[in-house]
This record gives sequence, C-alpha cells and structure tokens, in this order.
Amino acid sequence: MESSSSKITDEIRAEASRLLSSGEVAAFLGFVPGSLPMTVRPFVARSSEDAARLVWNSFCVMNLANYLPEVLKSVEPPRGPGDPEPEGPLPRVGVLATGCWSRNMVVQIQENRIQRDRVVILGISSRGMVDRKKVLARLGGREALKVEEQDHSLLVSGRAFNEEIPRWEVVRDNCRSCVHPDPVIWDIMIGERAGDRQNANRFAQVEEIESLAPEERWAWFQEEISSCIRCYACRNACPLCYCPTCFVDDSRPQWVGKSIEPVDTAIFHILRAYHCAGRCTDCGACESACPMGIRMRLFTKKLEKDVLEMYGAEAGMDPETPLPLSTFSPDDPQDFIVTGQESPKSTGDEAGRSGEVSQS
Amino acid sequence: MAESKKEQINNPYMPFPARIEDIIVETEDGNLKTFRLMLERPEDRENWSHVPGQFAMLSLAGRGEIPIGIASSPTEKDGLLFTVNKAGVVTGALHSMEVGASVGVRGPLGNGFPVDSELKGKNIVIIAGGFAFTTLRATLLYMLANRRDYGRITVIYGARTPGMLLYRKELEEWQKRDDVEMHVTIDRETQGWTGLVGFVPTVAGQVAPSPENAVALICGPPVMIKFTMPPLEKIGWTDEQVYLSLENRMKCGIGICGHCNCGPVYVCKDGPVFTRAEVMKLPVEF
Amino acid sequence: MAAPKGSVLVVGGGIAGVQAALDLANSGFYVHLVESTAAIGGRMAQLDKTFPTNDCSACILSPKLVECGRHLNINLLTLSDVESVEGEPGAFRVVVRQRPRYVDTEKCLACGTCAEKCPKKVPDDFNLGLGKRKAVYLRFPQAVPLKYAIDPEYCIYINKPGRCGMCAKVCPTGAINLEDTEKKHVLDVGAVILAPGFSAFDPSVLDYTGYGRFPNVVTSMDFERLLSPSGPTEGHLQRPSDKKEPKRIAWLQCIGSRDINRACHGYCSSVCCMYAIKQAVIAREHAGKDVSADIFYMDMRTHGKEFEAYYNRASDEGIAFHRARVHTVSPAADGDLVLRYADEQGRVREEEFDMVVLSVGLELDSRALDLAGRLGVALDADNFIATDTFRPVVTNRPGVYVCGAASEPKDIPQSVMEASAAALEAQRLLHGARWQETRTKEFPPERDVHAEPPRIGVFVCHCGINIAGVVDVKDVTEYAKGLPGVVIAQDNLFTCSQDTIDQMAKTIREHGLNRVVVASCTPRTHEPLFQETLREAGINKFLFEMANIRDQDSWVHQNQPEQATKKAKDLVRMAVAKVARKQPLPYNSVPVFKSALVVGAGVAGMSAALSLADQGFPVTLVERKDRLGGHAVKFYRTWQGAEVKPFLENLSRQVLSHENINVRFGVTVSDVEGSVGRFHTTLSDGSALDHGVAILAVGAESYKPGKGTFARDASSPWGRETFFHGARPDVYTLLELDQVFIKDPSSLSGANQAVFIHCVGSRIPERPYCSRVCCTHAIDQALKLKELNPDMDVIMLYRDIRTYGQREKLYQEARAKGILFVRYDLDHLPKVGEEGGGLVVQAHDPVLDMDVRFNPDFLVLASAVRPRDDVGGLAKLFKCALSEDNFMLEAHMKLRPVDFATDGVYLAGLCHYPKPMDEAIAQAQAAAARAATVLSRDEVPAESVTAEVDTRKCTGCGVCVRICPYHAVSPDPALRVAVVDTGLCKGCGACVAGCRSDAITLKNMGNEQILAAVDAAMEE
Amino acid sequence: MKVYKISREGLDKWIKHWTESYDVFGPVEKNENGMTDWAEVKGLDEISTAPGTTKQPIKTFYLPQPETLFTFTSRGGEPDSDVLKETLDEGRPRVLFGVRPCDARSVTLNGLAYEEDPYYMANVERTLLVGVSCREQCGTCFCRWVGGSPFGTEGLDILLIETEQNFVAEALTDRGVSLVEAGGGAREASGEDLAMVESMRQEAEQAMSAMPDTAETLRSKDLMSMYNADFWGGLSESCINCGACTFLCPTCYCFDIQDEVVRKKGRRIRYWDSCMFPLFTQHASGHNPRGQKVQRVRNRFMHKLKYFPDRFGPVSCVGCGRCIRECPVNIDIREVLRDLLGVE
Repeated sequence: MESSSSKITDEIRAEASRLLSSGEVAAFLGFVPGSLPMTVRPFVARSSEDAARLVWNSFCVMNLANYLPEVLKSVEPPRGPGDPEPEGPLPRVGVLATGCWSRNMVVQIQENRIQRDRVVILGISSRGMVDRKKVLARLGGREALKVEEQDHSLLVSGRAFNEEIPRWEVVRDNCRSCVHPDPVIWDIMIGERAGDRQNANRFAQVEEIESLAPEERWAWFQEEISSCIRCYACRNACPLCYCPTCFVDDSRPQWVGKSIEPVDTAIFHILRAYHCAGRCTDCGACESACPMGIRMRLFTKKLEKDVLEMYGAEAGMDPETPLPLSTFSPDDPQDFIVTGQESPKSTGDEAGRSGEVSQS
Repeated sequence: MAESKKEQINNPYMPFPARIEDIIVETEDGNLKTFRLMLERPEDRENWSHVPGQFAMLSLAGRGEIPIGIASSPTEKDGLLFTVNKAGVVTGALHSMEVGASVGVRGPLGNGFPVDSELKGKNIVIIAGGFAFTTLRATLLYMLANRRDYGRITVIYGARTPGMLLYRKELEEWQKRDDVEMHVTIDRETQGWTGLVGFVPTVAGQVAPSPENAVALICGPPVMIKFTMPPLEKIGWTDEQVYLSLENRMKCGIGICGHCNCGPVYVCKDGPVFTRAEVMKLPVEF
Repeated sequence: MAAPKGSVLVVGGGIAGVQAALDLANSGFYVHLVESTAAIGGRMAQLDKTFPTNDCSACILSPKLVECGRHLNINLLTLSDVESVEGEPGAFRVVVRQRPRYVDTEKCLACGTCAEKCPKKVPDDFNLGLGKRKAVYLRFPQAVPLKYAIDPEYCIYINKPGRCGMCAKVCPTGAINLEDTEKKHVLDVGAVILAPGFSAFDPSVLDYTGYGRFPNVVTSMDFERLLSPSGPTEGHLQRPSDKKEPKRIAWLQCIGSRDINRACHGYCSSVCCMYAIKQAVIAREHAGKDVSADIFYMDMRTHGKEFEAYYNRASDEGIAFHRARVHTVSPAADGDLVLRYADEQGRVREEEFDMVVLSVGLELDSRALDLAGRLGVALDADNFIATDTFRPVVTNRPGVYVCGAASEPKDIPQSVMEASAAALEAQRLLHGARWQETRTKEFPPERDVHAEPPRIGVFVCHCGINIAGVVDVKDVTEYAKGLPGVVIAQDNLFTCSQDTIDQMAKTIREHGLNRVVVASCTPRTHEPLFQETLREAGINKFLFEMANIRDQDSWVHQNQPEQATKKAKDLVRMAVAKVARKQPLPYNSVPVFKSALVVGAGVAGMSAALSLADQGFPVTLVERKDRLGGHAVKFYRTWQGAEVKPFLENLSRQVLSHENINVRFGVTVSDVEGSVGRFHTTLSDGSALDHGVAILAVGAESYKPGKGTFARDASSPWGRETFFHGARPDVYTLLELDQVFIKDPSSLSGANQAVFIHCVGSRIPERPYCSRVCCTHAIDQALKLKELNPDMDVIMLYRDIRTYGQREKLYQEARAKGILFVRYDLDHLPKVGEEGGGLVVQAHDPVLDMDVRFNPDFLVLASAVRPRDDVGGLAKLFKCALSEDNFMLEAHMKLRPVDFATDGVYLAGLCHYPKPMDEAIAQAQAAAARAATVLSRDEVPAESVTAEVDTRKCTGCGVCVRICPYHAVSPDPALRVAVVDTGLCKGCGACVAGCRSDAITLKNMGNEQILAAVDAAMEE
Repeated sequence: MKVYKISREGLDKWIKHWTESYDVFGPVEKNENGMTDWAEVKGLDEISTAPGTTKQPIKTFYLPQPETLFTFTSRGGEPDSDVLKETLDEGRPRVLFGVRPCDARSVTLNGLAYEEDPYYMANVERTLLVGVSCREQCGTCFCRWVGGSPFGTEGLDILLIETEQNFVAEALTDRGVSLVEAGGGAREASGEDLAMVESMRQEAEQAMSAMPDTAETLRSKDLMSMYNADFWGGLSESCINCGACTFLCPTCYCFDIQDEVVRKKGRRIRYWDSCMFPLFTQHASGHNPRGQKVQRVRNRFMHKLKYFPDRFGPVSCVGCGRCIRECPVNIDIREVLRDLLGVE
C-alpha cells in the first residue's frame, strides 16, 4: 500500500525537480533519508538529480525555516559588509513548509530574516511527526534496526523482534496538541489542506504543571533540566534563535555561567523560553533535537498560552499582525505595576514625575 | 601522592603573582598602555626566562586571562613589559588599574623568534604596523644588546598618526644610533611630522634591503602583512626568510584547549612565530 | 519707539510670574522677577495637592522654582516691591525697593543653625499662623532662594538693638547682617508683566461662619496647610482645638464669592468647588474612609478638564454633596460645630461636625490694588485688573500685561497659560531686542579623561539636618574613602551651596578627579547644578552620578537611623561602581528651522500664527476648509458683550496680509517626520515643509442631537433623545440661535416664551465632561432675548449653573430680569413633545417637587462641544496622546497646559477642551510663547544619553524600529542593522528593552554601568 | 595480567567491598526511554545490563563540567585578596564499573593531549576502570574501524567478560589486581575459561565490520587535499552547529576557561567548549578564523581524523557511535571516514 507520505514524497520530488530545472529556484530545501532508522537529514538540493533524493515521512522533525536564511544567503552573489544590495531580483529558494514551519517563516518575514518573494513554499498539511524517543521507549532498550512507515502505524523490527506501533500513539506531543496543521503561507500546496484541528485542550500539558504548587513546579523544572549538558541543540534547532552572540555566550556582561551548574542551566532555559515568547509556533524542533530528552517545549508552550490569553495573539498566523511583544505604545496601561501605600513625600515625588516630561 | 604534589608546583594554569610597577600611556587615544610588571616571588623572578616573541597570559582574578606579547627583552632586568590594547573585559579592567595593583602572569608561552639560532649572523629586517610592534621591540632590544651576533638591522615601523606610535621616546633614541636603520612612517601627512609618510608596505618596498643572508620579522594587521609580501617578493625574498607571528584566540596557552589550532598546529604552543613558508602550508584559519 | 529693551519686569513670584519669567528667559530676554516675600512659589507652594491629578503641589512646582532660581537670565529680587514704572512700552524705568533680609544670600547655607538658636517664636505666616516659626526663618522647605531671612517685625535685635543677636553668633559662615538696609534698584526694562496673584477672602467679616470665634472653623487655605506634609501638623490631619483627628468635616462653598449682600463679591471664584472636592478626597486619604465629608454648595462648578470625572468619582466614593446654603455655624460640645441649613425642599436641618472648612473666594489684596494704582493700571468692577475680551492679558496701560488670578479668579493651568500669553505679548513688543541683554555661560575646555583610571570624588551632603538628622554622614564619608577608585570623599553641610560648589570645582581640579559622586537629595532638582560644576571644573558633565540618600533614604527611614546609614553606604557604593564605568558623552544639539506650522485657522490658530509672525517667524497656517475663522464665524458675541464679527474680520485681514504667514486652504497634514527643531511635514496635496515647531489648533465640533451621533449608548435615555432638533425649525442649538441673532434678530421679538435646555450631550454617561461654555452662552442669549422682547418668558432648564468667574454677573442679571431657572437631574429629564403643531416641554421642579409644563415658541438646546472625530489621526502623526474624552492631552494638566509630551508641539483652543474665545486666545498666545522658546534659538539641545547599536550583535530584526516612539531608529538596508538618529533619540530606552539580542544600549546606562551598580548593591 | 573467575554474586560483593574505600559508579537506567547514564551505585543490581554505551561518556569523570582550577578572593586591601588557591582534586578514589572498551580507550587517547595537565592526570590517578566487553554490536558501533575492539583492554584496570554463568575478570594492571583482591572471592581462571574468552573475543570481533590501519592511512594522506575535499560543503549544510556531538563524544576534550565571582569570592573554572560553536575561535576584534559553518564541521572531523593522528598517532575517535545517534540532523562520522579514506 502506498502511504500518504510516499505520495507526498513523489510530489515533492516532481515539484522540486521542476523548480530547480526551470531555474525558478536556485536551491531547494528538504530532507534526504538518514543513515539510521527514523532519521532524516535536512538537505539542500541544487539540481534535479538532488531533488530525486528528497523524501517526506513522519520523521521530518527539524524545522526547515531554521535553515532558510542561510540557504538564501548561499545563493546570493557574495558581497562584503557595507556593499550595496545587488541590482535586480536575487535567486530564490524552494522550501517545504507545514503549519508551524510556515508560521515561523511569517515570523522570519516580520523580523527581516527572509523575504517573501525570495522563497517558493511547498505547503504540506502536517499529519504530525513521530517522536523517535517515544518509539525507543516502547522498545525498552531493544534496538530498532528497521522502521517502516504506514499511514496509521509503524512497523519496527530489530534483532529477533517485529512490532507494529499505532502511529498516533508515538506522535510528538506538540503535534498531538497542534491546531494549525496547514501552512498559513504557501505557493504550491502538496496534498490537501486539512483545516484547523479541533483540540479540546491544546494546553493540557501546561495546565497540569500550572496546577502544581510553586515549589513543586520549581522542583519539576529543576528535575526536567537536570540532565542538560548545555550543548544548545535546542537553541540551534530553533528558527527563532539567531542572535549573532547568544546571551549565554556573552562575556560583557556575562549573563550566565557557562557550565552545568543548576542555576546556570536554569537561567539558560528560562531566558531561552522568554526570548521565544510570542514568536514560538511550537514546532517541537528543540525537543526533537535534544540529545538528553529534556522537554523544554513545555516552557515555551506555557508562554504560548500566556501570550494567547493576554494578547489574543498566536505567532506567525498573519504577516500583517505585528508580533505581540514587538510593539510599544507610550500610553501602555502598565497595570502590572503595583502601587502600594506610599509616604506623602514619596507620593509627591512620583506623582510629579508622571506626566511631566523634562523640558530641555 | 608525592608525585602529584610535585605536579602542583608545575601547574601550568597557575599564574605567578605580580605587581604593576609602572603604567605608561602609549598612544594619543589612550587605548594603549604599557604595564611594567614585577613578579612578586623571588623564585619566580629567578626562574623566569623568555625569548623575544613569546607571550604570556595576563591574569586578573575575577576577570580572566588574556594572551599578550612580552614587550620587554630578556636583557631588561627591571620587570616585564606588556603593551595592552583596551579591547575587552580583561584589558578594560587592566586599563582601569593603577600602579601597585596585583595581577597574575602565566608564561612565558609559545616559541618566540629564533634569535639564538636561525637569526644569528643574519641581516635582520623588522617590519611592524600599529600596535603589533610589541614583541618586535623585545626582539630589537635583544639584538641591540647582542649586537655583534647580527648583521644589519633595519626597522620599518608605521602607525596611523604620530600619536599612535608606540615607544616614541625609544624610537627617537634608536633613530640616533648608527647600528640600526630606522624607518618610522605614518599613514598620512600630519602637521608637525617631519618623518616618512606612507603605508608600511610601500615604505618596505622602498627601503627593504636585499634578501641575501637576511630574515624579515613581520608583525602587523593581516592586511599589512598581505600587502608587504609582494614588494619583498619582488626583490627576491622567499617565504622561508620571513617570520610572522599569528594571533589566534588562545585560552590554555599550552596546546590543549583547542581554541587556537590552525590545522594541525597550535598557535599557542607551536607558535605564535612561524615562517611564512610554514604558514602557507596551513589551512587559512588565522 | 526707540530700540526696545531686551529685558522684562515680572512682578510676583507665584506660578504665573515664574512661568512668564521662564518663558521669557528661555526665549532671549533678561527678566527681573520681583517677589514681595522672601521666596518665590506663591500660593501654589502652600497647597498640599492639586486637582485633578492629586499631584503634590510643592513637588511639581519646585523644579520650576529651581530652574528659575538657577537661571542665568532671571534676576530674582525677593522681599521687593515695585515702587514706580515710568516711561513707555519698550523703555520703562522701574524703581524697586528691596527690604533688608538681614542675611547675606551669598553666604547663607540654609543650615538652620540660626533658626534653631533664635529665641523668638512667631506665628508662621506661610502656615497662615497655624504654627510657629522663628524670627529668622526659611519660608518653606523647598524655598527658592534656599536662604534664611529675618523678620524685622519680631527680631529682638532689630527691635532693641544690642540685645540677642544670637543668630549672628551661631552662624557658621557669618551670613547674618543685622545692620542690613533697604536697597533701591532702578531697572530699565522693555515691558512689565503683573502677576501679583490673589488673596484669600477673609471670612471673619462673615459672622455666621463663626470664623475667628470657633477654632475648628478654618479656611480652605488653612486646611491646605493642615494637609501638607510640610505644614504645622506634618500632614497629620488634626483639628486646631484639641489636635483630634476630625471624623466629620463640612465644607461651606461660596464664602466670599457669589455673595453681593455680605461679602460684596458678586463673582464666582471658579476654583473653590474643585478644591473643596479635592480636600475632601485627600482628607479621607489621610484620615480614613470613615471620615464623613459633606460639601454644602449652590452649584457644583466642575467645568474644567477632567473635573467632572473627579467630581463623579468623589461622589461615588461617598462624599456627600448638599445643594444648600448654610445659615449659621454654632458651637456644640467639645469644640464640635452645628450647621443649620435648609435643604432643597426647604426643610430646615441641623447637623453636627467636628470641623468646618470655609471655601473662601479669591480677591485682589490691597498691596496689589496699590500697585495697580501706582502703575496706572485700570481695575474692573470687581476690583480685578481689567483686560479686553480679545486681548486677555493686555491692560489699559500699553506695555504692561497681566496674568494669573489678578485679572479674574482662575485655576493654575489657566494662570500658567496666561503667564505664557503675557510673555508672548512682551516678546511681540520686544522681539527686536531678543538676546540683547541675556548672558550665556562659558565653560573651560574639557580634559580628556579617556585613558585615566577612575579617580572618583565623593561628596556626601548633610542637607542641613534633612540627611544628617538620620544618616551618619561622617561614617558614610569615611566608608566612601575606601571604595575602589575613590580618591577623595568629603562631607558638606549643603553640597549645593555656592561656596561648596566652588570648592567642589576646585577639588576636582586639584585632585585630578575624573568622576564625581554626590550623595544628597534628588537628581530631579540638583543633578543639573552638579553637572554644571563638573563642566566648570573642566570635565565632561556625564562623568557624574548621584546617590539619592535623602528622598530615598533619610526621608523614608526617619526612624531607622542605623539602617538608613547602611543604606546610604549601599547607595554610595552603587553610585561609585556605576560612575567608574561612565564615559564622556557629546553635548548634542539639533539645528532649528526657524518657522512654525499651525494647524487649524480658527481664532486660536490665527492668534497663534499672528503671535509668531509678528515676532518675525515664518508661519505656515494649514486649514482644511477654504476659509478662516473656524467656528467663530457662527458666534454672535462674547460673554463680555463684544461682537465677534468685527474682531474676526480684523483678525482674518491681518493673517491674510501678513508677510510671515502663508495660509494653505483645503489641505490637511498627512505625514510628519522629525522632531523638535526639524520637523518635516507632508500635506495632503503632496507638498512638504520643514518647520521647527507645530501648534495644533484644530478646534472641536458642536454636538447636534438630531444628527444621531448620540446613539452610541441606546440604553441611556439620552441615547435616543433628539428634542426634535433638525426635525423642527423652532428647535435651535446655541450656535444656531446665534445665527438668528446675527442675521435676523427681529424675527424672535414676537415670541412669548423660550425654553433652554442645558447640558444637552454633556455630563452624561456617554460624554461625562462639562462643556464649560454653554451655561454662560445660554444665559447671555437669554439676556439677548430679553433685550429683544423684555416680556418674553425665558425658562432655563439646567443642572448646575456654571457661570464661573466674572461670568456670574450674567447669571445675576438674568435672575434680576426674571428669567426662570428650573433645575433638572438625570433621573428627571425634561421631556419635549409636540402639541397642536407647537412644542411642549415638561420638566420636574425639584424645589416645588412637581412637574411643570411649558409651551415655548422655540426651544434652545445648550448642546455639548465634542472633539473632532479625526483629531486622533493628527495627534498620532505628531506622536501626541488624547485624553479619555478624546480631547488632545497636554504634557501636564497643571503646569504644562499648552505643551504636548512631544517636544516642539503645542496645542491651543477647543481641541484641548471646550473654552470661551478669550481663553482660546490666551492659550494660543501661550502656545506661541512656548514655541518661541524653540524658534528663538539656532539650535536646541538634544539628548546625550542616546541609544547606540552594537552592529556585531544586531540582527536587523527591526523590533527597535517598530518600538521607538520617536522614530529615531531606522534600518540600514546595506548593513542590515539598525541605525539610531541621535538627534531624534530621547534616550527613553524602549528599544533597549525590546532588543532580544542585547545589541542596543543607552550610553552610560548600559549593562556595564547598571550591572556594576547591581553587583555593588549585592556586596556588603 | 591475571585472569580470574567470579560469579554474579561475587561481583556484587566486589562492588560492596569497593564502596568502603572507593566511590563506585556504574551505568544506571535513567528513564523509561532506555537511556542509561553514570551514577553512584552500591550494588550490582543497580547496574543496567543494556547493551551499548551510556548516554554520556566517562570523560565527565576526567574533565568535569566545570572543573575548578583555583579559587581566590578579591577583597581589595585584605590580606587574602587576590591570593590564588590551587584546587587540584584529591577527592576519594573511585571505580567506574561497567565501562565499555571504547569509552575506556578514550581516557588513554585524551591522555596523549593532556599529558602535562595536572588536573586531568590527577583524575586519571584516582579513577579505576572496570570494563565490560561487548557481545552485541549496536547499529552505530564502529570501534573496529578506529583501532578498538569489543574486547579491548586499553585504559582498563579490569575487563569483565560475561560467560554463560559467570564472569571472567582480566586484571590488566596492578591497580586492577589490587581491586580484585580488595573485592575478594575470586578464583583464578582456568585454561578452559581462557579459551572460551578467547573464542568469544574472536567471535565478537569477527561479527563486526573492521577497517584496519585507519590511523596510518589517514596519516599518510595529504593534509591540504583532505582539507579541500569536496564533500565538506554538502556535509556541513545540514549541521545546525550545536554541540551535541562534541559534548557526548568521549574524545572531544576542548575547553574554555572563565572566572566566576560571587560576592568577591571567585574561582577560575574550565568547562567544555565545542569547536562547533561560532565563538570558539572568534577574536576580540570580531575576526573569526572559522566563521563559516563548513570550516567548523571540517575542523571537528579533521581534528579527530587527521590533526590528532598526525600529532599523536591514533585517531581521536573510539567508535562509540554516540555522535551518530545523538546528532539531531543525522550527520554520520562513518560516512566522513569513508569519504576521507576513499572507501565505499
């Protein structure tokens, strides 16, 4: 039986090949099969021969938006710092995009990381990607030497065992709670759009943690990050993390210690999550990339929930809507500032300050 | 355990305590200062010996370490000189220190110029730009102190403006000597400057002596080195005759931590001094 | 007129005089500011809080006083009176007599030792005699000049030479000069501005109030001092008789106002309703919500911006409002008081209170009256200085201007506006002499400290006993000596005293200091002084840091001296750590385009344009319609009875013919770039202009009930009510009736009855503010109807009659002429119907408690003034804000009434709030005066503490570009990084907070400095 | 070398005895995913029997993250101000039980670079390795490509080989012998045992694909032609520049040095760094010799497979396969090896 993934693979190969051979794009960003079961490798195809190697399956967990700015740059004529922008349109790049990746591309457009007219997006409605760690957990230490994907199950075989795993059970948590599987921007749609998914409670995992007492929550957080080795796979897998000098690397000032002291690890994870607030699309790449099995997605998910509740905003749903935490209004209510009883003297001082803008 | 105690004494990560004896503001922008340091422990002073071209880690407890070329010659006995450009955390803190403050010195590190081997008996051309003159000052003083060991000594040194020249007083003194040929240049005409004007590569092309029985020691910004080579090559200099000092990022200084490697060599341990011929065999990762 | 003088005399150091002086001094004139007491500040300094913002009065005032006191071009003459003014406009010779202070202000440090040792206790006139002070005294804690004075009336030595003299003995600097004598100053000035202020009415003549007989009957000014933290009770509310905290307080309104019979003051004092509400609110803040506060009033006059909301809030909070005049105040047991009054239904009631506050009115005192007499300045019937409707700050004597409450009772913002307007009139007269008599400060060249390690000097201030009374200043100073980088640490009694300042400059030079920390009061008032000292000592002024060990330490930890000392050390350590990492910054400035844009060519816009054009500044006047005059063309006459049409025609002629005014009809503003000094504005026709300032005077609209714009809230009875307006020709709005008066007044002569309905569209939930002008306008129209036909029945259906100030006389006249006033409230709205082709109006008379019916020949609706719908767009272009009512929001409601928070943009007229024409003109002139402080300069200072981008860290994401409220950040397309325009940057730091990559920082306020301070805070 | 035979229960007793004078660590199951990692143990039953290696290599015991080089105080003016206190770790000796031969080998390989490093050597000094041979090859193992063996003994003090019922313990060093003695209860292995072990060794080795003389072949190749090989570009394009490979690699040993100060009490630490990180080589001036991703990816492999062998002889890789398993984007060092060696 031909699975839907293999149909999509065929269509991707055909479109990518067409785009590359017609010169519409200079490169095409997709995946090729990995060297291990349940892995794929992000890949930049530059010819139709390359395009024939592309593949689509349930293990495409790395967010391709993360690669896009660099691939775009790689197809530009080289220029030094300060050189003027080249004349005429720059070469374009084709890329695959599911719901969350396309929303990241919207954020990238808003943050001047990519230009819409330079990308040709092949949209794919995501069926949810499989969490390799969940499969491994089910195998309990037995090594999977071959995994075959079917529409609703995975056929796993290894030394002296064969097992069929219902697919949805091992789909990543972020995909299970996803409500926007369809791309929000695309040029060519591969397969059908599925429409927004009904999800009784997309924030159930977060709510479970929210229900803990503060000290329990802190204990949960510390336990969750205790195995972190500070390899930054989560950060580097994320299309939102592109600062030339990440705060963890900054030495002036040094915001956070560099080793795996618990306080340093905690600062890293908290700040990373906050930098993603209002921008994260819950693509899950961070968690999929983590070699240590840390569920850092839950931190960003909490912020996603807060931003939705407080600002009614979801990242990347619309290129015209500015990111909620990237705007400033001088008459911002600032009702989070708590004012208590003040002594008459200090009241006066503060009251005088408000409204009075210094005359120079 | 007795053995490990012995190792402690040789712990290459422990800086020697030192005290700032003197601070000289070198340049008009105030960004370069020369610090004269005195090792505090007599045994450290006694054991210390370095070769011109070597560097040391200057260490400020709480701030970190920074590799700095040793600007004093082994023949100078009143402490160690380091000319430091204010650029980062450590150098910034160092620049805000006053005479009497404590610092640490870890070194000497690296190989240095082969003043007592390959360079002996040769005509020497020292070519330096900007604040890369520091270890060449050490070299020059060493050679002047052992003047008979070397042939002609030519110095070509340039900076953007007169105020950006290092060791101005000494330059004047050397210019008065007849056993060293000084060519000090600045980039552009400036009021009150009566010396040479022009970029170092240009001046080098004009005044560089014949390559016969000669070596050149070149320190400066990469672009200066790049443009200095063609005029030298034109008059017959080969890569084997040219010594350069590389400046990769260094941390441990003893060839372990991995930061400064340039292909198979560790700049901190195998260098920083290489002949240009050696450098040309390396990946361009410096 | 010969070449005019470039200096101006300002008489009166209250807020009006101070504002006039500052506006003039900041636009190129030398000012002599004459004040009769020992310190400037006037009445405002005596107030506790100000309405409607509840700001601390002294706190918002003192920066202005400090600026005045420090201004190089303001000559402060305290204890002085103007004796004579001779000459003509442009060249007056003024004689000022300065009474002896007996204290050398050059030497006095205000340490307070003299007062501590002075044996003579005297009633404190600043506290209205409620407390005591010494014969040698400081008028109030924030006094400017901060110098002691000796009261010759009480001083033992002066009265019996040879005795006492204690002050002279103890003064550490020898500042006491008991042989001081009067000085006479002869000043040549070009213009005179009178700002003598007001006196509070003395209620002791009103026997029924019991004032003077019962200690717990106080005036509202007394009550301000009782509330004030610097007052006799240090802000603890106590009644005078037994220091008990009062739990029942009554306010009696209109004491000495609206009272022809007993007080001889027919006018309304304008401010008392609001201040009474404010006092009630603040009293309950002080003494708890269980304090009952009852206000007895006739009409509640809350006609100013945000006043009605304040009134409603007070009412909601439980302050009781009684529409009743109190008949007598009589004593009860324990110092309590019984009020006897008749309620609205005429029932006599008695109620007991702990304390009674008399809301006394405003009047011109004898000193001011004498001054007016000496100067030949005419008074009006109410004994205020007379002015003209269309020239609101001009007196009868050319070259002499008046502002503030001296020409009519008015509140602070109105006084401030008039002060600026008076400054404008003086500038208009003297603009040829601008910068002729002013002085500029010269500083020595600055030493380059770039390569030096920090050499920090720490100066710890005792602030008299303000700090040293709590903090161990010596200990803090010793501690500071050991901090890293500190070369010298000193303590000073008053670091801000001139000799200490001089000494500081000397110390900086002698010790080669390159950083300075002053541990003292607050940077808000004193940072500029110390920074200037650094410049005088030849180092960059930004190498300075202040540790606030008074406001943030000794004042808030008065009872914890040890902890306060420790905290002072912490604050000093932080400041030292921070200043060590500061770098010199450039003194930026922006060149000024010396031209103005005025938007809106109504009376306000035209007045503003002329005010600037007359001084030689080119003005572009933009009008969206194709004619001048705005709404004013629809007006018949002002409340003073002056016809508008001739004035308007004259004004229009001047504007159109003025060589400096370029009128652009039929266009609007479509885009604005730049900031103060260099705006670049694009108009709707695509043309563009550069200008240094902008004045927005786009007016407002008359609410038309028939237009259905009311229907925002259909649930309110008012939401649907149109009163047949637009449907019947016999229903007018006020402006529509004015049209009849202008075009065909005789058509109304035959009418038998007219009914006015007040507050149509105002003071309702949908539009809560009072439209301010309609009561006066309606009553004036009613009087006009009576002129046309004295037999006509005119009925006014009103809620409160708000004929504030001298407008009250119209109300009196109306009642005298038999115009019938019937009150209604929101629960009993007038109903308008049709009957037999005519109108029928039904209302509920609360006094009779019965319905009344009228069959008027015509109905007049006193409809609201509403903001224009498009005002928000314009405000946004200029980065200005709107108030909740959608009027334009000034920078500060009290003290910056014509400025926007955006520098270089000003407002005037009805877009600010409903106001009559005279006030609109004054505000327009004020806006012009404020604009002139920019236009008179070649360049305006720009922020030095600006944002800068680390291009290595910048990702070019553009968040800062979107965030910057000043549009100072833009993307560089080639480098793909953000670029900051330092001329536009105000150093607000919004971009810094927005940048995830830490690529943008504020100079000297970056991570390096702040974290150094934080790290220092964490040390012990 | 002495060879012993010890029962499962005997091994348990060994561990229990050792805990009296050593801290004993072993691979312990960390979570439901089957992940094992090093933790202190008190008995055999705590130790995981899963095939393959632990999540983290044993370099955490030799290059702790972080390692304090010395401490100091920076109270201006006080007597102990700025005095540096050496902190060579002389803590309790410890036994790592259940080390795979590949991991054990990494200690020796890293030791070539760390010869003059007193901290590393002190850790070597105080850490005894008890290894377990591999009977089952994982999909990502390739120790026999890089000079190792599933029965390799390099770096170990004792190698345990599990037989049908018992264990054979090869005491490879004097320290190993003394460990066996301290454990007690062991019998000397019989010839039969030795023969069985030998056949198991051969069987295991033969079951694995092998690449002989890898290091020698790589050393013989021209540096710059390897450096300029075509495949680096394509290879690096999928890399996200994280440090998962280097941090989990037993033979990646780069570090950075940093001072940490809290309330004037400070320490100089070293902590893991990765040549995958762009800032690894960045100068203070902003110039970066390896600013491009391709340069960094190339350096990681060139260091392991060319620069290290050229300097020290062997390749700096033990074939444990961690980098292959944990790379989020499936960069596979085996492919790189094949490409460099020019084999299919």
